[in-house]
Amino acid sequence: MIYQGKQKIWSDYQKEIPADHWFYVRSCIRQSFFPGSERQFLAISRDLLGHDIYETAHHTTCGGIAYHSDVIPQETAMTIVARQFALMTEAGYRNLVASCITSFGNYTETLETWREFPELEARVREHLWKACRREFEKPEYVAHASDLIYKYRGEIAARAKFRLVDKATGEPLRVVEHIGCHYSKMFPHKGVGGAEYPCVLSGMAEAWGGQVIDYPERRHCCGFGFRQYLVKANRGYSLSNTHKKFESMEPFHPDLIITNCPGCPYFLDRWQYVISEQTGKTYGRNGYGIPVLTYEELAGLVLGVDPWDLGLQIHQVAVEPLLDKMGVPYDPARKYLGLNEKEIMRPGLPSVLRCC
Amino acid sequence: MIDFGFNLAPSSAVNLDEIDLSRYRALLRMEPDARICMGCGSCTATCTAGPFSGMSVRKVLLALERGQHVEVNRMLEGCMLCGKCMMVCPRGINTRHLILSLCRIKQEENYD
Amino acid sequence: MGKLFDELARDPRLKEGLKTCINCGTCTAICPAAEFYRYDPRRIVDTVQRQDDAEIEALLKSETIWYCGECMSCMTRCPRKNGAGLVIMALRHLSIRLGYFTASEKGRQVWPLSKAINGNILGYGYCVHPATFAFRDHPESGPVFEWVLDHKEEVYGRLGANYQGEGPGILRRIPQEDLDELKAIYDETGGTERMELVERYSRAKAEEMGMSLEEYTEYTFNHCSPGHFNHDLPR
Amino acid sequence: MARKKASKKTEGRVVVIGAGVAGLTAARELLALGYEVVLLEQADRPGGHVAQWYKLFPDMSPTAPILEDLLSGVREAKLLCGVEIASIGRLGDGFNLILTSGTAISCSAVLVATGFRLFEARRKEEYGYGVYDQVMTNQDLERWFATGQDPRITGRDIRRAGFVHCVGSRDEKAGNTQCSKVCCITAIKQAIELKERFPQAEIWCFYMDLRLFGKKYEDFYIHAQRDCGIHFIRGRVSEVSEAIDGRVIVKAEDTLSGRPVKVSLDMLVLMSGMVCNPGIHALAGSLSLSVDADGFLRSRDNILHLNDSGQPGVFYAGAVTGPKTVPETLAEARSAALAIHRYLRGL
Repeated sequence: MIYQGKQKIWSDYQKEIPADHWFYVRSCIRQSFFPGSERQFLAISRDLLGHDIYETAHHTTCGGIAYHSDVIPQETAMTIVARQFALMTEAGYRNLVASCITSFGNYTETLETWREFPELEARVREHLWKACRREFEKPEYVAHASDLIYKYRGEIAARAKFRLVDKATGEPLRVVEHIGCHYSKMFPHKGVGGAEYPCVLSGMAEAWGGQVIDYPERRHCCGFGFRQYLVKANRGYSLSNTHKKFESMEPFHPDLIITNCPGCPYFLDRWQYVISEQTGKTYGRNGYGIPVLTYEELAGLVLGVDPWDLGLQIHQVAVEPLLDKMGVPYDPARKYLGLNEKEIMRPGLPSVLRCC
Repeated sequence: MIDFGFNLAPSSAVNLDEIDLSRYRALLRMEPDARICMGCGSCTATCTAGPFSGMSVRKVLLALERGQHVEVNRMLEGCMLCGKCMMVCPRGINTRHLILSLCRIKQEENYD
Repeated sequence: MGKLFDELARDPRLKEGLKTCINCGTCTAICPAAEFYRYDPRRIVDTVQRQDDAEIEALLKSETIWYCGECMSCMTRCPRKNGAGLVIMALRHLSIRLGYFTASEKGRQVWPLSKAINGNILGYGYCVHPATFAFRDHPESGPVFEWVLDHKEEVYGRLGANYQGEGPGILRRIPQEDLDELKAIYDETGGTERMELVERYSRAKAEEMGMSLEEYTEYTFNHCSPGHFNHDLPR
Repeated sequence: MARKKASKKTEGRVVVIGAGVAGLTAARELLALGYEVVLLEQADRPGGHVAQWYKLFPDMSPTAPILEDLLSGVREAKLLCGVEIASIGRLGDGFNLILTSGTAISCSAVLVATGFRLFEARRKEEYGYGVYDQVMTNQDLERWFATGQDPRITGRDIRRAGFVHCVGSRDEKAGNTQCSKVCCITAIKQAIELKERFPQAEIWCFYMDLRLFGKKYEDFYIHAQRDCGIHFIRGRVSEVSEAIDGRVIVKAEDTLSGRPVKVSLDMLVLMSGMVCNPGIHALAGSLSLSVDADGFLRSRDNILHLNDSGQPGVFYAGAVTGPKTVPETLAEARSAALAIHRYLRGL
């Protein structure tokens, strides 16, 4: 591997990302499965770094999952997107940051399609006016939330309480990055570092002390495939694609996986559980899995946020081996407590995958 | 075991690192011309049996080179050895002889 | 040029996704679906570009157009700037519009998808929501998530969510006026019409298959016949 | 009988831009026709791409004697290497050039023989040139044939190798939609040579179409198949990655069977195509030469007037107008000399 070669490619795909004044839109999947990540995004950008990130109660889904599951027409999806733009315009913002990669791709695809087919934009404007009596300006900048954390990575590193380093050996942790397909595969210039060697996540991992692994199936999809997961009969597709990735990364012994897509961390986490149940195989050491984190969760750990406030307890793969390596303190007794430290039951244990 | 309602699926990708080429090599020793097929499909187009049996000399050679022996055997059974393919091959491969050699290899190794 | 092709050609996604294909196979080589399903995007694009109506109709009624995961990995690599995934989206759109989707097992899954996702969007403002995420349908979500679902208010609350609350925040209740706007968008842009069309054709198909709509929903969601995946590939 | 040297009455001075095989050949013919020739070369030695090549198809001719022969024919020309043109413009019936060194040259006709540049393989990011250690280009391999020096090969036992055709050719994304014409046969030539050096090696060529149009090319192809056992897979490589042992993994579709294939290789050679020399566009601007959609210069037409730029006194030879083989380039260079002769004679 020639690291300088990658740097040269990265320099071709630098994306302009304003630091401040963003209109924030949430993610269907991340709210449900990684709520702590969205909380952490705002905690870092607003509270820690003092940036202006605005959220309105009135925004909704972008319709991306429905669009890619082919259950709404393109114009419906575009008009939902246009409504988000209208809310942004009404709030006085020009930059839109999406928590979700599918959304980011959906916003980008919509804008690019309108550029090619202006008549479609005109029709969507008409639809939005008729349906909602709203008008909009197109955003000046569209970013994914990981673009912002990438931009802030140095500031986060400067405030780091922990680093991605094995405390016992002093060696950097081995990090696998997994980029959501719709981040830059459709429009390589819209992503930091392009489509083949994106550096949005590897940049964070390196800034925080980790060593990024480039394994053969790095670029392969996690296998969400929208209808291929949402319909139970199709899930073999999703499972098999993740399995292929794990088989490929296994010889590199990664300490953790970092992701920027809503679905990917769910699949890379849960399919490890299913693979262990079906085949008896686990990919971490001592019967554990490989922890899969969102970039905000990782940033939170680096900044010293309590792992259970980040929501790491709602991953199926145990994160404790990673916390131990980094030297992050945690209280096992608090892991599965409810609101206000209330005692609630503990989850059951899988039969193969080792959990804490 | 939990029934999730779905399973791992096998990959369709042919991994050239893992395929068994012993049979292909055995054929090459008898029929060096097997190598010079350029995949034009003339043999398949003229084959009398092909439309009914799925036989195709082009595909037999390709399957052999990709290590797909069950497929090769299946197609071989569909050949009537009429030799029409031999007449149309632009590279002059003696396809009939080639098929016979392949059948001999198959017989000797008793592949199923 | 056939009528079905003309219909397809009107879709912006076809215009973007298919200029001229040279059958090089770059798309299939890295396609996640081509690896595990009996699927070859190159052949689909080639069939479409041949513009033969009979072949396109067969495609619209086939299983194969439903195998794509719309990851769009094909778009990155195509040397002709095509997007097989976009061609698939245009084909699926037409297959649904013409009611051909019920002709295939994978096509029939449009019904449970439409019901669940559109139900979530119009009811909760999001495509996915814990309130409708049933562990029974998602055993793979694991014992930890089963525990989350059993203690939604507690767990989401601890993680800073505004679960079903007023104002902004994670998993807030979307105000009714906003849900009304989404419904108005659906009505205006053909979303509602699409849902009704999918339901109409699916009801008819359920009847033909001798099932109630509930049984049909359950069946199309769960049932996978042999032959879709690569279990019987040439060896 | 020694050919009588044309009388030294200077019938005009011709500036030949580019001292690759096109420029050298044309210069030789122009000298024979009695013209004074000034050969300008940007690099510090003449010979262009051929000087960096080891052997040429279809006869596996070593390049050194060919170049020697070409150079021996231009001893009477004024050869200026390591020079660049600062400006060029018309002056009366002829032209005036000023080099960056300050030297001014006037002439009656200009022959543009600036050739091509190899496509920058790094730009096909998915193939990992400059990122994955064992990925190289056709030019790198040719240099290894000539010098035996390349860390990717030297001291290794190459057991498995691959060639990727059409790298930066027939590729809209790479900005080059045209076929580079010589890569198919070059890949076969290099595969055969590699097989000669490593007789145990398994070699795969990944192609979209095999365009083997020239004399003896088909023989080469059959030789590669029958005698060298080189495998040909019809499918464009989609992705290259690196395994933990440093080998490269190549993925393509075997389009003849409709199945994805993958293979691990000790080395992978990218057949970089030809693109127009980018420096030519400034010159084209100064002389009002038209540039084609493919970035190469446009001849007056592509049948009768290949050498004719459409601008009086400005002529073309070789790959400046598009990808060419060496014999085609040489033939074009000779015909360019005649075209210049006719022009200067007012024929």
